[in-house]
Amino acid sequence: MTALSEKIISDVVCTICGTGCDDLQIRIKDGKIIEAKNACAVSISKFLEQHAQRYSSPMIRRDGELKCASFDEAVCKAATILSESRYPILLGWSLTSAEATCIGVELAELVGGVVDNNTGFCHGPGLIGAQDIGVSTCTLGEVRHRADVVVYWGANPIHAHPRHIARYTVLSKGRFREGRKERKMIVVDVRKTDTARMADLFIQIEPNGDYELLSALRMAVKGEELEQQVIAGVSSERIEELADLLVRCEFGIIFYGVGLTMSRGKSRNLDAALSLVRDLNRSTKFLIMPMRGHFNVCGANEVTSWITGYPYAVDLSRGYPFYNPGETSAVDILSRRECDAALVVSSDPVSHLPYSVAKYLSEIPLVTMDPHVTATTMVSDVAFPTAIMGIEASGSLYRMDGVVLECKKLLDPPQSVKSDVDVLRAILDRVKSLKGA
Amino acid sequence: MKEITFRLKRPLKVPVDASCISPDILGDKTNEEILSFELWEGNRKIHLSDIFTVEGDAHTSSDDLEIRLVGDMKKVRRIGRGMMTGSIEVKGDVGMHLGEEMASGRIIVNGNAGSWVGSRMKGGSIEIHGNAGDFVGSAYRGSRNGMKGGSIVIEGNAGAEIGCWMRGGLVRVKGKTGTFPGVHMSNGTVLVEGDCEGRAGAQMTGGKVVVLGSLPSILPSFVFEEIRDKVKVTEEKLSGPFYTFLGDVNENGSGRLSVKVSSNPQLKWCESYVETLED
Amino acid sequence: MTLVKVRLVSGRSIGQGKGKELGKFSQQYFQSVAICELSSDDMNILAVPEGGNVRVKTDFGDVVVKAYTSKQSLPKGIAFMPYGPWANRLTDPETHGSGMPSLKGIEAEVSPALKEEVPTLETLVKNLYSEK
Amino acid sequence: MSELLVRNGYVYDPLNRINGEKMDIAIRNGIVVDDVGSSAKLVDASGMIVMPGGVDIHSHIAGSKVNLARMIRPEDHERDVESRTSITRAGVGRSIPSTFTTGYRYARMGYTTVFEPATPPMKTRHTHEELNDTPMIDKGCFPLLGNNWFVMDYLREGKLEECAAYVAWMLKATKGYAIKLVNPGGVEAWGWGKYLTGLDDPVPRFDITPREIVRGLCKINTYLNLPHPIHVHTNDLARAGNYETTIKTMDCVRDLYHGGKPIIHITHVQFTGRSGTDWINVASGAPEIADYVNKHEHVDIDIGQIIFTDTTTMTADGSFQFLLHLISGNKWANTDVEAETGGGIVPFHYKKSNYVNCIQWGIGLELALMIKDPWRVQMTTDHPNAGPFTEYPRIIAWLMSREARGRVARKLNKSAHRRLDVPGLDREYSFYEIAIATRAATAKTLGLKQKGHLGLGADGDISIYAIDPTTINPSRQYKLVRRAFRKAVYTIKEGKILVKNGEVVDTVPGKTFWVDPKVPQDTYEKMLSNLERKFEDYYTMQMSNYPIGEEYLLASKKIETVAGS
Repeated sequence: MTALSEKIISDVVCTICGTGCDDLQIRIKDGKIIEAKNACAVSISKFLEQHAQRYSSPMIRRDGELKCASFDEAVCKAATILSESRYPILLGWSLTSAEATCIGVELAELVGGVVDNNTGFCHGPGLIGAQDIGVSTCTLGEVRHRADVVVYWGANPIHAHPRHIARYTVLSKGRFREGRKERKMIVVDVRKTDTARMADLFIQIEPNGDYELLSALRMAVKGEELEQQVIAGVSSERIEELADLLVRCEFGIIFYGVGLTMSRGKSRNLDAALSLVRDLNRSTKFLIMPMRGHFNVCGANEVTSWITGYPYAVDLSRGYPFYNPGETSAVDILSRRECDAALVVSSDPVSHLPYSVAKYLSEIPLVTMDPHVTATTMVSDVAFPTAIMGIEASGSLYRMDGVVLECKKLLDPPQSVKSDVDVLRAILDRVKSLKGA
Repeated sequence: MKEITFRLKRPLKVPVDASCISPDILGDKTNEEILSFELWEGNRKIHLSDIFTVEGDAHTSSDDLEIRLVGDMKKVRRIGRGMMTGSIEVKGDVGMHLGEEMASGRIIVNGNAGSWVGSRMKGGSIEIHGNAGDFVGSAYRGSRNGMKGGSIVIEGNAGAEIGCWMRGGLVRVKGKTGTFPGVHMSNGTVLVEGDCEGRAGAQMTGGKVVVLGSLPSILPSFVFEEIRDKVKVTEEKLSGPFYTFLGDVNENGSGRLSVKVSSNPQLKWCESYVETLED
Repeated sequence: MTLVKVRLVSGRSIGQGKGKELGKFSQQYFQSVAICELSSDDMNILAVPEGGNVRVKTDFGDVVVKAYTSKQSLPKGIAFMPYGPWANRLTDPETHGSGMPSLKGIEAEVSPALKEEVPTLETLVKNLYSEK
Repeated sequence: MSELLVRNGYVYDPLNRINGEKMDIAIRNGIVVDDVGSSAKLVDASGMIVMPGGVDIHSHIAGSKVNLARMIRPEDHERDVESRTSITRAGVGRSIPSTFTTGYRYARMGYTTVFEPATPPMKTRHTHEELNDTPMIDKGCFPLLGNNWFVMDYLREGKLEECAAYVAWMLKATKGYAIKLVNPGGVEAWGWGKYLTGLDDPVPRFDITPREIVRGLCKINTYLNLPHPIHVHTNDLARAGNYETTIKTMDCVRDLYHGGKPIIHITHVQFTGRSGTDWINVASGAPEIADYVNKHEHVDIDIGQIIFTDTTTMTADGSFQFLLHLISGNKWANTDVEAETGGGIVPFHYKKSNYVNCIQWGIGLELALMIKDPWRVQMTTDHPNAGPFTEYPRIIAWLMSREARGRVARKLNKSAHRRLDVPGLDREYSFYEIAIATRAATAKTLGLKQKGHLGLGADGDISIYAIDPTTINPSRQYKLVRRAFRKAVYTIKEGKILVKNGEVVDTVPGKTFWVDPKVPQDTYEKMLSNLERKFEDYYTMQMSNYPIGEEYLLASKKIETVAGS
């Protein structure tokens, strides 16, 4: 390759959110990405600025400070921490490849730990809901081709999934739908978000009122009269109007965001939403899909399920898989201060979890793997710099509808930086030899 | 009646699975045999003797055995699992899944209990002289077999989703409860004597939820039935008056939710429906 | 002292998303995440200028951030903070047995704190997490 | 060079017409050979049955639908777990076992080859990721093509050769093995929440009928010389009286048959073998179907036998699954896939007290007992739809023993018992016929030349069961039979001992079979330019990201065919 080489790679898969855009055109010059066509604003930041706040050497904490160490030393230290632990937790897996998660689950088996992904604090409630009710869902192209009613509930795709609306829903053109004019867009949110401004119908709901609104909506869909005039800040007339739209559509879908999964009721909000959608299928075609945030959190669920039977929060401490969110989920284990070591892969729980939980994580032996310096890597005992999945490492990801996409490697990672797969395999092999000894 | 006392020797950090602590399993065993029982502490197999000392004598039939546990056992899970006879008394806090799938016998806790007390319980009685966590008398994820029989009495408060997918028996909380008592229940009774945070009886198809304290609102999927003077809970007649509702209509349910009138002035709107009925 | 009671909602924003990709310690991340958006009514009551510092306090902690009038039509009594280390000083770890902490609709108080500084992420990490 | 000699077993190898002869089987480097040297590892099979490794033609073990079922059924797994050992991985079992456990459990029963019969092409990368994690067995998957937009467009336009080129592209792109049709046209209708009835309802907005789709793909299958005939889950699975549709589906390709191997495989016929007009008077249509199969050589079937247990139903037939949800009140999942197919999941408990379930039980057995040619009626449970694959030994016992069937029949719902023919059927399978139904016939219809037999050149896949056929009377001692087939004494895969006395002692990853048909270059290019033009209109992914590279399969085994030759 010449020094001034320039190349364009097309059909690149974006590794930001669960939308899974795979039509990016990346221009590389002199080993740097200089353009990302078709990418959204968030994606452009990622592709063009991936060099920001990287570190290149494994680090080990010595005398209270993180200091550079050799890869072997770091692997040895990480393996020791994990195999000595009586109840380690292996957390993250949403911003890495499915292949890495496969190794992660085996590592959890081997060290007798809990393997959990970010699902617990994003869309876990949807999975728990589906375990009670089931779920009527589809791939995103079904929506593009057929949907005449699209509901975004507690989701703000304009900010969180910037190309979702144009690629798959109201602004897209499908085989049986011309585009915006043939689709109704409904938004339910506590704020009039930028997404809500696009809507044909915006329902502003009181914070934490989702369950009540969903119950009322189910009543209205069944044709039952509502005794209460105002429910969750919404008038019964408005609820009936909404129900009427849902029942009379030809093909409808609800996309829900963490606005629904995190508000009071959590999994029961989804229980109600999934039930509503199921009920609607008696009179029309209706589906529902979570707006998965991290680009491969769906993949973490899939991998964990096919190996252990359960999508997240899997406790392998007794040698076999055991699942009980609330008991075996990361936030609960950390807030009860039960685990005695942790491995965090491509995730920043210290920034993203409630303070008391994050604080405990900083108190126990902690191994981290992340391309960037984060609050979590700063408090770790062993930190591995890793290649950025989808830019510097290949691997497969599952977008929000479960369609698998294969990411290409576009660039070499910084010198001596390895992929998640390579680091995890090294740790796994070291643990195997420790256990075998 | 013979007694055996387990005293915790050291503080626990990681979860301990102690489903072997039940009269059915320990009855007729020598203390030596008991101390060599295996249990899980996190990912290590340990013996009962590693964390407990034992006093007394269990060398009797299970029916006659009373197990006493002393210490902070917040991390100890599944005590009394599937027990069919005898009794367990705990001085101190206990962990999750106390009396899971219990069929008969008695468990008393002088302290607090974790979540999933009496999950899938079939019979017998559990008394907690303290608070309990979430999912008292409930099913586990994906299954519909919540508590089927027996009684659980919590003297203090309990958390969310008590009596989840419950099919029979009684859960009685003398203090406050979180949201969703009796969610998806099909039979049996949930009695909340204190305040409830809301959404009582959500998606119930049958059975009874009674709230004596305040309940912020009634779900829109419950229809007002009448004002009743008294409500019967097992043998006891609780005096009201009570607003009674039928639901959950969304599940074509025939469950009954009764809420004490005097604690709930915010539900006065129901009374307009009484007049309509009388017209 | 002036004070407004709000229900605090946390969530994603495009600024938070972009800032995250530029690095958690970047200026952009700090500027787009160490903030609290309020309704114009609540901003008027607090009498702080756009970008003025406020203290947000809940049962679980408190933190100083910059206040802005929301561009997303927040009703009075609702405050919004993007996900991140600042919002997480304030959230409730209780999961009600669901695995999900309580991050939405938390009761909070907002008061002016013009003389106090907004902590950087480094400060938060250094001061608030235990020394290893 | 590794050599193995299985000595002194009673060998059942129907493809080579060996019926319980006492003989040795020699394997060198994984292949059956004439003889091996004196240093070969010896396996003593004296007093035991030796068969080729089991070959399952239809078992839902991997892919997005199976995995969604795992995710939403924690209650299915919790009581059936496998702990990690020094050899095996941890996992869960019952009706939707985790991938590693699936491999181990098949191997313990002496199965060495299993086909996943329904993969949504767009999600097949997922299917292969799971198959890669399913050890012990060779495998493959059938892409769903009966509701595919390109297929329906081409067939409507009468462009058969271009459609064949497209199917060839699809098999290569998905690393698929056979053409699968599920409720042809009907799943597209279900995309709108609508139902089709029979073979001649037009598919909404496509102006084509199920009959035309079945015939078109059948012609293409023959033209491409694919190893397995079209694999069809017929229309109307949700309706009472659907046996007529099953027969009509068989009959609609009769004129396309010109001798040789059957040209259509109808799967899990139990589910589409009901007569009657509603759920109240439902009865067995097995005698009529058996009569048709007995008179026509162009068709073979598998039964999809019901087991009375709690299981998980899952098919690409979304409309049927919704109906089952309405009937049972159980949780329901639906997964439609753009431009291709659909899918649904409902947990279901088959009960002896339930009239319809009992009729279903009877239909499966009646098919197995009334169809005379054992090569054309194969044993499946449509795992996990009619019951988990781990229950196969129970079916083997029912087939081999009238008494075993009678014991169940006596406990059936009374009016179902009265209306079924099963209790009166005398036929009892021999071990030779069991070997046909579970290995030889399935391998033959799959076109796997090196599987299902122990002749020279066959893969050294062998199962050994603790039954002495010279002393046992399976008709009476069916419990012994059942027990023996649950746990193979040995399962040998390509000359390697994987299972000993029912326990896994070694593991292998297993190969993935797929088919690469060659079509004339000009037709292929014409098809490709059409595909490139329309791909982005039909799909939400880029065409270049759709095909799965061969390097993606852990161990790829390509089978090449040439169109028209």
